[in-house]
Amino acid sequence: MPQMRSIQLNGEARRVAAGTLAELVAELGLERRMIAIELNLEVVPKSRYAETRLTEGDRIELVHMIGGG
Amino acid sequence: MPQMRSIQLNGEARRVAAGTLAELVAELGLERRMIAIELNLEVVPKSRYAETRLTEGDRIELVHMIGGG
Amino acid sequence: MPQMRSIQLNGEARRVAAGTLAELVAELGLERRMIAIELNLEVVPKSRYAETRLTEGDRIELVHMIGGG
Amino acid sequence: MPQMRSIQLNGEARRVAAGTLAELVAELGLERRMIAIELNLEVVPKSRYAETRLTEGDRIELVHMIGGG
Amino acid sequence: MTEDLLKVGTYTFKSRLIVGSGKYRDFATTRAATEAAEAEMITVAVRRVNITDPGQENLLDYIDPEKYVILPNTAGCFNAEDAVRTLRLAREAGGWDLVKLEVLGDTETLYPNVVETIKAAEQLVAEGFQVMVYTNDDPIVARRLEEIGCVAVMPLGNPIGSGRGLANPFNIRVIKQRASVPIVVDAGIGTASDAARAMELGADAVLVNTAIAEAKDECMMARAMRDAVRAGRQAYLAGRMPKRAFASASSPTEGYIWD
Amino acid sequence: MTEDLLKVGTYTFKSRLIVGSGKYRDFATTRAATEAAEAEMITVAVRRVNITDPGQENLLDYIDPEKYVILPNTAGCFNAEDAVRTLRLAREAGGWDLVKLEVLGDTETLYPNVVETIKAAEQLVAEGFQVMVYTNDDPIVARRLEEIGCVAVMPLGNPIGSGRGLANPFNIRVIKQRASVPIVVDAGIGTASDAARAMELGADAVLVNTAIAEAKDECMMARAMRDAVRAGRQAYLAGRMPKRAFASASSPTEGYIWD
Amino acid sequence: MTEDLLKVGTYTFKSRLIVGSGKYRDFATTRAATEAAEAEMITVAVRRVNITDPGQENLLDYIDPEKYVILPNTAGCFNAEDAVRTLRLAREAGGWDLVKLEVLGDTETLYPNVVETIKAAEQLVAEGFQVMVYTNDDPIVARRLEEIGCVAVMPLGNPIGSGRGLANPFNIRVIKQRASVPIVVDAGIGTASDAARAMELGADAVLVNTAIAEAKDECMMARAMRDAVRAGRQAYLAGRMPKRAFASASSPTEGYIWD
Amino acid sequence: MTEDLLKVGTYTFKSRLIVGSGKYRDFATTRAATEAAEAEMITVAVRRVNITDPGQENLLDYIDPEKYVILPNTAGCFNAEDAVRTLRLAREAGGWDLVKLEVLGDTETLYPNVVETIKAAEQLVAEGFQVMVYTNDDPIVARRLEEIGCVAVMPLGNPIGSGRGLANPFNIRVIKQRASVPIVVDAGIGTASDAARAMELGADAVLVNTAIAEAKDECMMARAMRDAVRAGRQAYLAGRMPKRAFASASSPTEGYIWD
Repeated sequence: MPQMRSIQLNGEARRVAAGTLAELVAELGLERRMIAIELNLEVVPKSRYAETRLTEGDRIELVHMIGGG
Repeated sequence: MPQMRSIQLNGEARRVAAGTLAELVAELGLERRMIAIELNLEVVPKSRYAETRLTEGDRIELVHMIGGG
Repeated sequence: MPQMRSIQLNGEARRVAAGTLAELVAELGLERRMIAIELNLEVVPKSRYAETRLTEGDRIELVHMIGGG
Repeated sequence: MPQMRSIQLNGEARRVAAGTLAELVAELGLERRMIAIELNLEVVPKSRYAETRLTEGDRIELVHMIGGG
Repeated sequence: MTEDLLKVGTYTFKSRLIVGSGKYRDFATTRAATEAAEAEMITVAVRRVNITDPGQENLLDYIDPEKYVILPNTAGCFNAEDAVRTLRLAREAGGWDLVKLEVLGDTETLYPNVVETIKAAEQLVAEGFQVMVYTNDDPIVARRLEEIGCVAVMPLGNPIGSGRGLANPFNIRVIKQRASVPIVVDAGIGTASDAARAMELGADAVLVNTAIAEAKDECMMARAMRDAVRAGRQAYLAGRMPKRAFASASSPTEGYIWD
Repeated sequence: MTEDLLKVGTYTFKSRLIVGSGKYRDFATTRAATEAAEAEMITVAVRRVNITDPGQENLLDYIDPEKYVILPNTAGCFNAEDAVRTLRLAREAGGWDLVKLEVLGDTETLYPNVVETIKAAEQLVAEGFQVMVYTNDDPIVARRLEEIGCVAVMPLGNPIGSGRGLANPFNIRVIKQRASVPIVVDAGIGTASDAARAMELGADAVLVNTAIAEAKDECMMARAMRDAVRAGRQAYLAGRMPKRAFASASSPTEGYIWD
Repeated sequence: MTEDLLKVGTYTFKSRLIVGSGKYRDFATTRAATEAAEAEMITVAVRRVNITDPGQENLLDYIDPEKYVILPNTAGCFNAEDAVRTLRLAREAGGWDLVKLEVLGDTETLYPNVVETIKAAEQLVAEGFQVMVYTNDDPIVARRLEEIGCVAVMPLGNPIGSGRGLANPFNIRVIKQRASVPIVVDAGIGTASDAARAMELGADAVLVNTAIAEAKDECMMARAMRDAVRAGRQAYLAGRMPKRAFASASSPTEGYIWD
Repeated sequence: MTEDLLKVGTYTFKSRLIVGSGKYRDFATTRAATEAAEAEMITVAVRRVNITDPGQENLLDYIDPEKYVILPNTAGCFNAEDAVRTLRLAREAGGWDLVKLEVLGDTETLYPNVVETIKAAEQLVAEGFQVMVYTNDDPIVARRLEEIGCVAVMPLGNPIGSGRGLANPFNIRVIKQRASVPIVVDAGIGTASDAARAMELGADAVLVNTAIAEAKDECMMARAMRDAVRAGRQAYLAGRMPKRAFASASSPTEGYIWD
């Protein structure tokens, strides 16, 4: 069984099974969304989601575009 | 006893004992007020109040000054 | 030879050979223009130009449309 | 005879006999004026005019108050 | 400014602030504010005496006709005839011949009905009244009223009691430039700067009522209006600076220590 | 109004009209107009003494520093360093610690360079000056200048010397509502009603120079400004009537003779 | 917007931009600009034929009366009689019964003489004309003209040819709110935004002449006016947002990455 | 007008109306109004995905990034750091390098904090962003932002969402006259005539959000804005008539029948 990690996701504590950002995105069903991810204050390019491993306590911001003026 | 007359005073029917405008003004206690009287659409000078007799059905307007812009 | 008449045309004294308004309009070459005529302060309908005789001293206003706001 | 010095006074080259700021102010007849002096970019208090010696090439700004909004 | 007097018909005034006596919470405040304004002329309305209680207090117990020029108005009249009847009564009541004519066009805007106003003005002038006339801000109508013989023309700045200031300063200025009788801006003044502005346009006086009577502190606003009228009048006489699109330095642009 | 005092830093004033000393045709007129304005504070510029003629007459021979609070300005400075140097000299010259900081952005608008102004303000406050600071009408910048420790914030109404009044009354009002130091409307006032309007918005004082110095009659305009500032201040304190879209009768709407 | 038609008397129009034909440098430009404006109604003046050269080109050689509704005006008339005579001639000339009545009060402001205007309107309506009437911005006069039977009331925004826009938007709005005939803002429009503003106030149409004829590029300005009238009309019909003293965020105020 | 293109950085647009995507009742209306406006550029905000419901509909399901230039903004950022972080994420999300920077000063006015805005602009330009920057109407600040390398400067007309139009047209004009990058009037536009006015002042484009999203009929107001921007642009290019204090007759002043 997969090991679970505790991370900060969009400001909330969360336990996730995902080992990489790619798995996290999949876990959330956001593969086809125009999103961006900031990992510990650094933006991570999509191209590196697969190789970017999650570790205990990571602080992740996962954003998208909404209506705004 | 005095004969009473029915007149229109400031738009209201009224029975008065006064036989002249002077008596009417006295009856109302307005001798020392800055007033003016219109009798049947004609202004009556104060100097003629004493000689101006009231007759049944007279239409009288009795006015004074109030606050206005 | 035609008898000449002195008339006031648009504010100016003028001697004309025309005996009728129709002849006057022709004399001025205005047959095809959108004009109107006032004869001695009365507007004359086009339909009556032919029958309307000019007499000495007539005052005629002959107008058209120009640019205006 | 006094030794003359070349200084920059209010942006202009000038030779002066004065050996101190006090002497310079006197030489200009400004003793009783509300003025201020900047010597080589440093403001010099009036109390130190007497002891402040002028040396060749000093840059002096000597100002007063004028009409202004 | 002692020599800068306001002449209206046969009357002469030092003050260029005319006040109204309406809308005050009580007569004592009316008197106090009128004194604070240092006004010399005050408008009053003509109404029926309350016959059921003829003895009740009266405005003129507080505003002394010996001390102030009383200016009876025709507020509430919507036709010439009512206005003329009203002012005949006012003249009989106090012998006042200087009057404020206003013939209204509707209750929502209280704008004048200029056709009826002209008719009433002609009648009143013929009867020897000295007519100060409330009108709109149309210079053509203003001139007509002057030609009729009105002793003062009183264009509105904005609706009576609106306090929105001067809607069309250009018209007020044009009316003034063509007038040979005093121009009094009547209606619309809401605060001191409005009064000052009216005077700067050349108005000979302003009439203020609601702006004082409805201020939180009536007497302080009355003083504010007094000072504003003086300020605007002096600014008009002093001749203001030209307006410039861009800036003009207030301090010399040379002699800097860093030049 | 005797108790309505203006406190700026450690100074207290009865007058809320600050005048400038620039642009007058001569010093005698500067003095006469300043007296007519009943001002207590007057701005001056710092410039090089004319070495070729050091004896010529000086402004302070006419404006007595014992009688007026002298407010040295930094007119003409386009960066923080020049402004700081200028005011250090001014403080040495007359011991004046209350100063008017203005760091300009260009010569056409004479609008401030707010970035350099902030820098200079920080330095001057650190050196113990009491800084009154000229700025644009941006409430965010105004608050920053107050946080730095300026003793008064002086937003512009319009370009210096333009005489166009207040371009953005809303911003002046917002600046005032948030400020705990005095707000002085500086620049743009062209006539008395502009000054009254600024005070009605809540300004604690106004600074006027060109409007007086360029009036045809300087002393009369100075009195006009004096009265206008008092008028606007009183109107502000009195609490003005509400504005209404439509009319509100000044006279009772009953008791008519034709009812 | 295809269903949003303008009905004036017995006429119906798609366009809400009425143009004048005066002041153009030549007839070709008049035609080109009128086409660019996509106008359907154009005003013309009535003048004496030049008898010394009766054959010279005529406006109607360029503006086809079959294609445009010709609106004869009474420009230059200063009394009712001249205006009536002028329009009787116009009706005879082209059979036009829809006319623009303007009786002027003076040559400097070209403001209407409302008393003479009312007199002329009564006569013309009695003679069967469909009268569109130029007037001032007084709602009381406007209503009177409607009561007389005018098919459209045309209040001025500002003096004819001044290009200063709308002096008193409040009055235009009031006139519209009370009218049951079309309100056409006539005079004062100087640029596109003025026309849009007039339409936003509820005007049913605008009449523009000088602003197009005196633009550097007449046809481009004509298109600008065409678009501005459509813009203002749609904005009026769409129902604008409320005005707010302070700000209202256009973007959600939660979900920030730094919360 | 086909050749009159708007160039912002490396982008070129036919439309000069930029729209926002905030405040709409639903995404369908956002799309419909954006199409009605014929806009080519639309602003969006960057916010956290709702993790508890990541599958919910998204704006970009309705606004196709292939069809519109997406302009990510930093709405809600009160310091440079947050703004930079936000736009780095936006660029990663959609590859968008054209961005709208706004660093706010407070929540009540939503006015910019120009000091933080300058700091953020320097950082973003250094990182290769094409920065369109929201600022106040201070020409000195506007020039500084252009010098930093911003591709467009976006001065406010009035507070965001206030709908009060242009508070200081003079400043907008000055900013434009000195700029070599496009000037976009952002914030304050409440109705069509406001947009036309902004364009007439010389603005290269306007950004509108609340005025469309809060109109009763969003799509009709979107069309009104589209037409108003075209009208104002054409009026600006056409060269307007001069303003005159007095009137200028539109019809010849000779040839009258009563001469």
